[in-house]
Amino acid sequence: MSHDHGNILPSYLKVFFTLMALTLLTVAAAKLVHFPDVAFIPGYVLNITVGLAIAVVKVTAVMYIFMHLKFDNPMLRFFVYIPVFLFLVLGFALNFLEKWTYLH
Amino acid sequence: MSTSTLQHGSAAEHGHDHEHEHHHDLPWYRKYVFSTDHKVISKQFMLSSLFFLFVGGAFALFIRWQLAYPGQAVPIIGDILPASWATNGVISPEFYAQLLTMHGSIMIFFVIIPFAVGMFGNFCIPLMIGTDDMALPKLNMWSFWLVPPAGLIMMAGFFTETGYAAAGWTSYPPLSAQTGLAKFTISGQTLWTISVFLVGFSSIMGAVNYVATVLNKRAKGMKLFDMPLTVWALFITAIIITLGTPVLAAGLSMLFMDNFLHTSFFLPDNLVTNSTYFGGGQPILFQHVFWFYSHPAVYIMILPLMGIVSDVMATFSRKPIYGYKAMVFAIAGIAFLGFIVWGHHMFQSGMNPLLGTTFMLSTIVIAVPSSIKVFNWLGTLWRGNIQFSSAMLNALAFVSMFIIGGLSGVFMASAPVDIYIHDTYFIVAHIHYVLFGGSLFGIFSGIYYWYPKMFGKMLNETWGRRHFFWTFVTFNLTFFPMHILGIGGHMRRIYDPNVYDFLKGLGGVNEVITIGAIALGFSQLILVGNILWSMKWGKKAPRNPWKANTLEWAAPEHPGHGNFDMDITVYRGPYEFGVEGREDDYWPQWEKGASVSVKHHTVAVTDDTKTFGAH
Amino acid sequence: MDGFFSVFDMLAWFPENISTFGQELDSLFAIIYWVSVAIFFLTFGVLGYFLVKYRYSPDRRGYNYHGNNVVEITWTVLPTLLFAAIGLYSDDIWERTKYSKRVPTADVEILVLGKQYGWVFLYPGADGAFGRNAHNDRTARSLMSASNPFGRDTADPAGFDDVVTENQFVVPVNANVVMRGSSIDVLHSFFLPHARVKQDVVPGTWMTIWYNLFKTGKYELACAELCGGGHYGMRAEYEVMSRTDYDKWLDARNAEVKAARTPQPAPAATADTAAVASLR
Amino acid sequence: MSSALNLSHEPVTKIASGKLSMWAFLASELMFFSGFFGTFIVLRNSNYEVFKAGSEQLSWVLALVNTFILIGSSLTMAMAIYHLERHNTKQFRVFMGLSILGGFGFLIVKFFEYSAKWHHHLFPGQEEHTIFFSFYFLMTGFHAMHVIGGMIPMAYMLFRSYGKGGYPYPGKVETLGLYWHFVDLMWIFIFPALYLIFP
Ligand code: HEA
Ligand code: HEA
Ligand code: CUA
Ligand SMILES: [Cu+2]
Repeated sequence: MSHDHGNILPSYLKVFFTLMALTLLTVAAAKLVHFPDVAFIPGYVLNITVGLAIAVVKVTAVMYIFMHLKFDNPMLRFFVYIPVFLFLVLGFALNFLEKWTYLH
Repeated sequence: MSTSTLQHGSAAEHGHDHEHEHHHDLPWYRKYVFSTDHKVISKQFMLSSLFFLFVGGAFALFIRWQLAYPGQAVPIIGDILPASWATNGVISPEFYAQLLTMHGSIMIFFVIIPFAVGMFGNFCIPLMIGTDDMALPKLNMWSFWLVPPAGLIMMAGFFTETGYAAAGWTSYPPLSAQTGLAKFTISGQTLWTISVFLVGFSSIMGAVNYVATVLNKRAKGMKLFDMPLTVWALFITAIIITLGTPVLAAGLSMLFMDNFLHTSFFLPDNLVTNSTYFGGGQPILFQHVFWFYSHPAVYIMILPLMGIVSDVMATFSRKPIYGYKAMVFAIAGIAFLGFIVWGHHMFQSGMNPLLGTTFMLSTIVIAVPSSIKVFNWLGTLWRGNIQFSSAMLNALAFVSMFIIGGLSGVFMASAPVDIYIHDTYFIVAHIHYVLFGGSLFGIFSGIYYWYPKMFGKMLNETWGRRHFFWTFVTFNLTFFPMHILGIGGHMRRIYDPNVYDFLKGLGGVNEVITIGAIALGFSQLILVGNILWSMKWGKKAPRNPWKANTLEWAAPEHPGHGNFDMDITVYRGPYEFGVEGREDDYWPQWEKGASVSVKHHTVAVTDDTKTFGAH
Repeated sequence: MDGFFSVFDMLAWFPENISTFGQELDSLFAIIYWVSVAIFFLTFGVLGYFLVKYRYSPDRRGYNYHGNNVVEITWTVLPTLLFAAIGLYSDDIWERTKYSKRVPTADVEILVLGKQYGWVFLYPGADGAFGRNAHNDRTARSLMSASNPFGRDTADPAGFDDVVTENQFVVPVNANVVMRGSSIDVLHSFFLPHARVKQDVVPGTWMTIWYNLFKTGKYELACAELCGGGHYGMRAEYEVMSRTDYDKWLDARNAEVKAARTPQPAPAATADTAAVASLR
Repeated sequence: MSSALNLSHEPVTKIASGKLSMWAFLASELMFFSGFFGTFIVLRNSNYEVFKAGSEQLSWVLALVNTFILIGSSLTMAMAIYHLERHNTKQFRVFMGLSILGGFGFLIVKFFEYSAKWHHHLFPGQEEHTIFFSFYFLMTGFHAMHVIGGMIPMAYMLFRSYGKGGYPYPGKVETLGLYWHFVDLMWIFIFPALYLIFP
């Protein structure tokens, strides 16, 4: 089903090198950059946020190109969107509303 | 394509060849044991669930004896009970905890879910969408064959030093983390964890298969909105399983490690029971993870039955289901909302009260789609022509008992009311009204309805009605008084209520419940007797005994491998009963013919295209 | 409402209520209850009527009717409004009973700990202040043991007069009692049926429980969360006393503590662990 | 099937059932790891010092190498599918072999990592173990099991491709490829979450 879109090999390679570069960027952001505390958000939270944001970009590339989400029936995207939504629900409930801070 | 229905004669012959091929080529163990035929797998699920229903029920009867007559020896079998269960025939407190845990776990993981999803999912989906089998038959087979080992593993808890798991079916740590035991101890609790992990995996395997089957294998002409509500409900249930169960699996993995390796995902610092783990964990976190699955799981246990009951009610009211699309959206709405209400089990757990508000509001909202369903069922009966078959009676019991169970859910949904009734018998009453009164009556209804297609024989109607009558009466006798216990403050999971002064007045209620429970248990023997008797001596079933519309009734009397003996093309929705301009009051989906829609009615345009009657 | 309806009055089974917000909870329960009774009769009435009216007859046909959007919307919106009303009213009460910023200023402060299988209470004693313990100092958690469940620092003079009671406690009437609860082993739940109070206590953290009781007398405390074989027997008694009786009681306890106090080193934790293990 | 009946027709969605089920299964897997990450984030925030100290004991260099290996293996897997669909059996073998090799490489590095942890008494139950390492072993352990789970059918497909006509089911390889990319994808999250906690 995926034959009908020209030659895909160059985009595979492009994605591959992008992933490599972003990986290095992640390490650099974690190792070299020390984010300052911004308002009530501690710097280390920003660090991990940047790390995960880059991870999200990488993962999107993997899914859209390597896993062909970009070319396949758009319905398949729901298999990603819905879990991501539920993860956000879970994470939000656990982290932002739950008062873990008062726990010793 | 369109000519194919005309050739049903020759197709039938081919179907026969087809059957022969398969039945003679396969060795017996591929036909009856490791079969990939969805109908055989469905029967396997049915058998194992029936078996576990009695196991779980026997545990319940022990529970009931102890509560009504605390401190008295169990009659008849008291003397032969093992010493770890009872001293001089009197159940011990530790064993009581094991009893209620095993009762809840078996009923949920080995009875209701396998019945609702395993049995009906397997039987109904391929037949009702007019195809020969599941999308991935092998995977389907494995999804069943994980269940018996999982059951054995759970039951094997008996042979460990600590006995069965004893932390309730919810298994909250730290109690379930058993920090007092040494590392690498195999206890009932670790076996419980493994077992539930396995059934969870089995569920997921089944569910991905259902999703693929419904999306990919529908018969020609069948649009999504031509699917019967049973298929819709099973499809959406499969999605819930796919997304919810793995979260439980994650929680169980962590619980297992806490148990077996003394990690501390759910264990805080400085518990006095043990010192070999590190602390830093949060007990409440497990509850979040557990209920993130287990609340959707209660809808896993009811949605398929809601679908089945809708089909049964339409058929026996000889009427289209009222508001078909509204029903579909209600199912989808329940499924969606089901994922954002889990915290209502944790109002008093010490989670942030702000979350309590959020979850209370979402829980109350989830009652709305349920109300829509109830009203549409009532609407379906309106101006129908209602036949009181056993299947219909059980479906009506489902609707009415679900109303009671759902209304008690609204009490608990209100967080401040839940302060008092949380962890009392009010909850136990709710559980059984929705799970027995709802799910199990729905299951009975489905069994009565599809038994002819499953076994090629009719069930005995008289005994079917007797079974219904006794079950319905004793069910209410057993579980309605539990509301009273709950309002009286009677806690769940207590071994002996007489310890408390404020519960002293409730002993009589407990006795009534127990008498009801014993009668209820023995009423189920009627069902089993009927099933076994009819398999051998039942009347041969006609092709379409209920004069129903959905595709499974196009299949032969006792369909073999490959299901159908004719090509299936779908021409209309599943609920065309009482169509104007037709002689019959039903109009099967597979029958050719045109119609027009006039103001909420369907009117047949021509009737002469009728090609296949199921008389 | 009496006459006919009293047959259905399940509310009569409630144990007597003795707390201020308990009245609100009971009346909220009653509202939902009567709404439910109404819905029950409505739906069952319609159901029964249809079953009789439209029962099978060979010379009728079911009516081919697929539903009506106006009707659908009506019976979606009406329950939504009803439920929204219940939800909003409930939330008001919920916020007042459980939100931490709505906890009233304490007249009496007590610490409570659940353990397998019993309850322990700690009163601040004569000076009205707790000594160093696992509640007010996180580092004291390491002192917690079966015989010193509160992790009390025996060297802190402020704690010399703290009063410990086991499986019974006393509170004054008409006073805001604020308790902080925790557990030393597994989950327990602090349940005062007559006061309509329930709160799980979780090891590793402290839960706030507050109430205000208006009736004197002796009542029971139960554990409402499965905590092992002995869960059913995890019972305690409490007495609601007039303020003067309460002060008298507290003075007597203070005197006892004073008499009994001989400076002792903190008991070793390992021996206690063994003792607990043998209890299970 | 064999008869004149045409019940087993083209998939309605035009996506092969195996592939569709695989996507559903991957949705399931996403939720599985969501469970871990959800608890991870909570416990990380409430034990930040412990997590930081633990993370500093990990070798991020090895993990970086492993990241490269897995991404590479993902690429070769995509190429293997590409070539199988075009019946280039030879290239298929090469790229499939490379993908399996990648899996092996990953596991070998993992093995060295684990044995170092063993020697430093960081396993559950050993003295230096902390809650951070509970998560470390939980997440990397499940991930490694997924790697192994993927390599077995990959090896089988490679083996079959030496038969007559090469490997006959490009659809199955494509389906397995989805899984293999998913394994890569999970690692992309695990890497910063576990190995890169430094301020
Ligand atoms: C099949 C299973 C099933 C189903 C369908 C439900 C349905 C619901 N449940 Fe239930 N629930 C359980 C199984 C189920 N539950 C189990 C097993 C537990 C206990 C777990 C444990 O702790 O062991 C539990 C516990 C439980 C609790 C936790 C109680 C506690 O521990 O303190 C709560 C709290 O909110 C709750 C709420 C609800 C609600 C609001 C619904 C709603 O979906 C109900 C909606 C239905 C209706 C509302 C009735 C029909 C509507 C009408 C008749 C129309 C009404 C019209 C108007 C109002 C105008 N349930
Ligand atoms: C679908 C689920 C389901 C079903 C069908 C049942 C069925 C029954 N349950 Fe169930 N129950 C639960 C799910 C279910 N239960 C759950 C989830 C819990 C919570 C567990 C927990 O707290 O963790 C619970 C808890 C629970 C309690 C509370 C225990 C406690 O908190 O202390 C009680 C008490 O009465 C009870 C009673 C019964 C009875 C009498 C039946 C009857 O319907 C049973 C009828 C009997 C049979 C169908 C079989 C009859 C068997 C024979 C005739 C053979 C006799 C042989 C011998 C005695 C050897 N159940
Ligand atoms: Cu403590 Cu139950
Ligand atoms: Cu729920």
